[in-house]
Amino acid sequence: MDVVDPRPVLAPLLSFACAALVFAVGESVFWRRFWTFLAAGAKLLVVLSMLPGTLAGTVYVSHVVTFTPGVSIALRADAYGMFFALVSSTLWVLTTVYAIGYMRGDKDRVRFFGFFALCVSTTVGIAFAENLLTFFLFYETLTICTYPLVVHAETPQALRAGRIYLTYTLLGGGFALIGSVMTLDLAGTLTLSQHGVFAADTPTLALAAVFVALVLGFGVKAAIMPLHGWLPIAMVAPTPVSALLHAVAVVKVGAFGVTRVIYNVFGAEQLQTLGFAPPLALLAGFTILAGSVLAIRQDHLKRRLAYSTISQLSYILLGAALLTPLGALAAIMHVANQAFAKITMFFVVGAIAKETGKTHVSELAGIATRMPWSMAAFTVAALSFVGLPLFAGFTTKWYLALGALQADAWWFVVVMLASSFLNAAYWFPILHLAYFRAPEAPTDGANDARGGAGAGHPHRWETSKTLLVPIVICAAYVVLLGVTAEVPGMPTSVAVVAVERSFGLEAPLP
Amino acid sequence: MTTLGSTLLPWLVALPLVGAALVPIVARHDARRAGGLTFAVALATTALASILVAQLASQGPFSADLGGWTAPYGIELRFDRFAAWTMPLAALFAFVIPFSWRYLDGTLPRERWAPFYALLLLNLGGLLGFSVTGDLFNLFVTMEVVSLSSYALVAVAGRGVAAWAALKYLLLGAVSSLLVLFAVGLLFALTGSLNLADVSARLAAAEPSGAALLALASLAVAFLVKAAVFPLHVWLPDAHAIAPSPVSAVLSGLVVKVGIVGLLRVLQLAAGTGIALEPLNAVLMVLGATAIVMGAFLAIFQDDIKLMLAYSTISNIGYIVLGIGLASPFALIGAFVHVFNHALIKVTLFLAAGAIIHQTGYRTLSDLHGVARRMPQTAAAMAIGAVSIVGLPPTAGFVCKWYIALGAFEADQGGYGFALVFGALFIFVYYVRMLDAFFFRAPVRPEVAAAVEAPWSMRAPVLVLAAACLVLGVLGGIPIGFVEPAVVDLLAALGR
Amino acid sequence: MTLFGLDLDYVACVVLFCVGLYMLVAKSNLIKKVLGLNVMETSVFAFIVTSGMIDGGQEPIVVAGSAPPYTSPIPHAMVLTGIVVAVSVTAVALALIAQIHAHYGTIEVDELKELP
Amino acid sequence: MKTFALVLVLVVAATMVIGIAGLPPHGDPDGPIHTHVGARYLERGVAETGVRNLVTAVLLVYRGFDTFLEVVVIFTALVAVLALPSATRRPPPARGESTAAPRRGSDDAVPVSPVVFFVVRLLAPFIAVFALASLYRGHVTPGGGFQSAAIIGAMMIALGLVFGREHAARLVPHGAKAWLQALGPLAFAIIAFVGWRLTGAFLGFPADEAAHALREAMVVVLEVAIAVGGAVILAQLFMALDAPS
Repeated sequence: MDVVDPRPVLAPLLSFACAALVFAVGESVFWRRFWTFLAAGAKLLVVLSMLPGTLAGTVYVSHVVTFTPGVSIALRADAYGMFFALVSSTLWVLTTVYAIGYMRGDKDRVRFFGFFALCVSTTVGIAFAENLLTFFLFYETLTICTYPLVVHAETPQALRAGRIYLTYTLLGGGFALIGSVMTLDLAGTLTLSQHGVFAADTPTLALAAVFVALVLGFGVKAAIMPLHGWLPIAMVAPTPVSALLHAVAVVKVGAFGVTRVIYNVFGAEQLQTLGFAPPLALLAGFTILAGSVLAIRQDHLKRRLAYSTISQLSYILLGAALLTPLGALAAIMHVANQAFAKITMFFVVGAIAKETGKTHVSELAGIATRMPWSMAAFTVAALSFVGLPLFAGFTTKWYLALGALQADAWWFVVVMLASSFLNAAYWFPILHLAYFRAPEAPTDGANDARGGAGAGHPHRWETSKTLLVPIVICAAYVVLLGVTAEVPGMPTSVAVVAVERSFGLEAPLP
Repeated sequence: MTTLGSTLLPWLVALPLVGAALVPIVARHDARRAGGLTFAVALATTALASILVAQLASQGPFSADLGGWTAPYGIELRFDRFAAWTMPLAALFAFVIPFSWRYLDGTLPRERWAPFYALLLLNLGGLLGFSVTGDLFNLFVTMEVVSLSSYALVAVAGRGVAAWAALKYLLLGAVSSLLVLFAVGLLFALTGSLNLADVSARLAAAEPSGAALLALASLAVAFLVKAAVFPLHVWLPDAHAIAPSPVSAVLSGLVVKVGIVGLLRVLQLAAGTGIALEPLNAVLMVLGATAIVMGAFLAIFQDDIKLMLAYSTISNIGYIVLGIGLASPFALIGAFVHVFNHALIKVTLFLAAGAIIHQTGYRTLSDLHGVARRMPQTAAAMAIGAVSIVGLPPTAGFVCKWYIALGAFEADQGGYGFALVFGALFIFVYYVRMLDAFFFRAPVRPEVAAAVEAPWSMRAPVLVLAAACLVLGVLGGIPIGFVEPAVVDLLAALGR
Repeated sequence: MTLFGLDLDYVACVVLFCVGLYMLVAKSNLIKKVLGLNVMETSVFAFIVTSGMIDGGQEPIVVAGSAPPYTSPIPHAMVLTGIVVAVSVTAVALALIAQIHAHYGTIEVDELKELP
Repeated sequence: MKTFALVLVLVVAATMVIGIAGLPPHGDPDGPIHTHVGARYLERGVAETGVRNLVTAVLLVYRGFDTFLEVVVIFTALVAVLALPSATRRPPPARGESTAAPRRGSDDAVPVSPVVFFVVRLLAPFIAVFALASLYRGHVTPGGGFQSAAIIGAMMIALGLVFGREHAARLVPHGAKAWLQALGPLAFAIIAFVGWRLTGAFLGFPADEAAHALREAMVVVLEVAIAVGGAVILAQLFMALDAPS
């Protein structure tokens, strides 16, 4: 049931207004924080206010402008979009708190917070995009708005990373554009619909071209191998950026886009007939394993996290490509599960770097005695990734395995198990170092020098509260998502609604 | 049947021309008055054009019979939906002129201010006349007003190099003008009429002849030269880069569009004559795609920001020509909207570049490192323009790219869609270098490190235009809605 | 007068046009290029005036003693305008050449190209 | 370059000849030129415009807007030349050339032969009278505003060459120069406005017989403005091209 309502527009608009205000009054620290928090809070409230309606099956729609018939900008808060928007709005609030602490004393903070707000608003715009054009519009805007954040440090490496990032994502954007254009040409509409937009008699070859173009386009941001090259390099960005954008917003947008293509452009049924999904599932399976293997070999913490992200993102793609209700459910839930767990890790890694200047795995010996709370949170996230029951990651793997069995693809279960072991292989050494090894005696202060200005508080307990509070909250969420998977009213129920209403599959859970 | 629209239409053309004649008179004693008068005239022209567009929206196309002689016995001015572009055209002049006020300080000696402003107004008047005229010979004369003032404007501020660039422009431009005159002569000999609609109808009634074909071909070649379509672009880069920045903005944003409006006239002439347009369209598609790629490619090697913008004009004209060649509804809509959107974006870019050059004295990227620290607003406008010219959302440039790409697939020419989308990305390589240099690098030149933001009379136009680039990205439906019926009519007339 | 079905008066115009075009393209001297342009312009004017001729006609001035047929007045009006345009273009071209000469000391394209 | 030029010329020539073969033969009284718009001008021109020279009628009345733009074009040329930097900075003297080469202009000795001097002085008044006659008789004989503008302009240029620029410049009163050079466009604007008030059409001329004198006056104003404005512009163009800064 569609209801015309201004709220889907209001949500991104709030962050846009916030960005504008930050650019305008940014030199004043107070006002910058004031507007940012006001907008973040207001947006979360707006999104939450739509939640009851979504659970009851209502879809809020607002049309912004129509260019020509069939080509318009419109926003539509369906269940899947709501799920994504909820995750990103919640994390905006947390990341903002963290970023204020992390960026203290850094340069160009106006630019940083301004573009940060812009990125978040475009993420919500993507979540609520009613059609491919709107999706693409926000998708490319996100690319551009992320660029100043990636090159924030203005070092040669940062500039190089920025260029590589742009090259990958803009080329991807080009394919997405071509795909959208072909979709409009073939289907006569761009509106994402429950059962796909193409008529049954559309030529298969043309559909294959559309599928390849769109998956290539959105797959770049979802970092499917071999399109993942930009992600580890982009880790030069400040940690809050890596956390929110390269663990959550940007990369999730890619995965979100691919799911939209699978279920709302093509539709499960048609894709089942066409048989395009299995190759994508295979690619995703490969990425899961290869990403994990590569992650083991990284000593730089953020790069290890990046490869882990690459691997984890393909869970979403795999779940979606299975074309079964449980697989889809796993895909949706993993959007949240991975987000909270990965952001916890990034926060902790950032806090460690800020406090001690340590950026490499090999330097982490005994860090748990220095920062026990942070490392506890890190442990929670790591366990979630490994897939222990009671943690968020377990639910994904559980449903994904069930989904794979529904699709008679038992060997994906094997992939999942292997991935769990690989995850253990690269997270547990960190935990081992942190908890069971004595800290190395400071030899020559080299570590402090590497930390730069941030390494200035050697004797403070843990880290500043603005860093610690978001860490703890995120870790708590990871547990919460894990233990409440089947409690009605929790995120899972939104995901169930999304599978039913947004994807047009039968209800995955009784 | 004299309506408000048809009464005011001739004055739209006459107003800036008469204003130009008055400028040297008013500025006899104080050169600064020239700028004020010119601005007032441009504003009045914009207002007049707005009234006409409003009339058009409420009553549909109208025409004015000059001297009261009904067409084809007199000259007819016609205000249809394509002509609605005269409104933004005049408005862009109203932005360029206040920008010039302070820009001319130190660029031109005072005794040459009045001729400079007069030339700008003549250019405006010529462009307006060219856009609204419904008469072939009048088309030629208005085109000459535009061309002549453009040649001079190129050479206004420089000495040898500028004159040489202007002369190259003049020689090629004069030949293309001559081709237009020759074609007008041919068509007159064939039909005995000079009125566009009448000539078209009479051509349609007669047997298709080689002479008509030659006339249309001459017109097409002439307008392709005027539009600087690759490989007929040789005159453009130097002329547009060497001219003073406000002039570059006018030339690159508006004057090259003479060629495009001219091509539109060729299509209107050919409509219904039974002359097969497929060869022309095929040529236009190839030329357009080549221009997109080559313009972008050549831009990459430029260190001079204005030269780079000049090459990007070649690339963008390629979009428009490709759109016209594809001749499918969406492609034509995209092409014609891009006529305006490209003007807006390019004026923004050249004015922003002009402000930067004026404030720092440097014009190459390697000298301009870190300029955004000292001139953040101008640099931000430049960034918005850069994103827009590449056609990334949510800017004005995207809307056109989207429609032309759509048109390519609609016309079953998907390959051109690829050329369009990725050719545009090609040029972004360069713009990224520019943004890096401006925003993320430390200044290397003391003048840049000590630069200050441009005065408000220069900054305000730049900022407003940059904002317009963003607004038109979201509200792109307005120009599209305006052009769509006209495109449908044109295609119907062409028998598609 | 026709030859092989071609109107020789028109052909003469084409020849003149091509002579001018050759001067414009092949000559290195800028003044000669402008002269070439003028020759081309003249050829087009001649073509237009020719097209307005009528066999046995006289000038279109209706006074006592004149009688039809008259040549068409429109081509004459067009050419008059065309001449003024041509003069204007030539004036601007010469002014530019004077600039070039003042600055470089040469008006030969070959030499201008060798200059930095 | 020469080969390229030849090939280009041949291609252009071939194309044009093929195209021209498709034209109706000229001189044919039944050709489209003589049966369509032109025929009407010949039939009703005198009655509708009151001008016997139909070229003038077409120029000023039927297609007055073109002529308006025409005077704008030549005004543009003047403004264009005035806008350019002065070209008088001479190049460094070439090898072997004497630096004392005589320069034209009144500040230097004018190496003009007495014969030329005398002839120009003698002819100037006659030229002026001829120009006036061409203007005055323009509606019944070949001639008119542009023609007399060219004649007066040529006379002023000749005088300038012989007497030096200062003398010639005195022919145009300095204070009125700005007005005179804009005379063409301004006169057209005024007449267009008057015509608009009288007939409702831009550049309209009253058609009824009663307004005959008014119509005549309007044509005369335009012709005089074209002649004077054109002459001033031509003379100024010449002087600007060779002006010492």
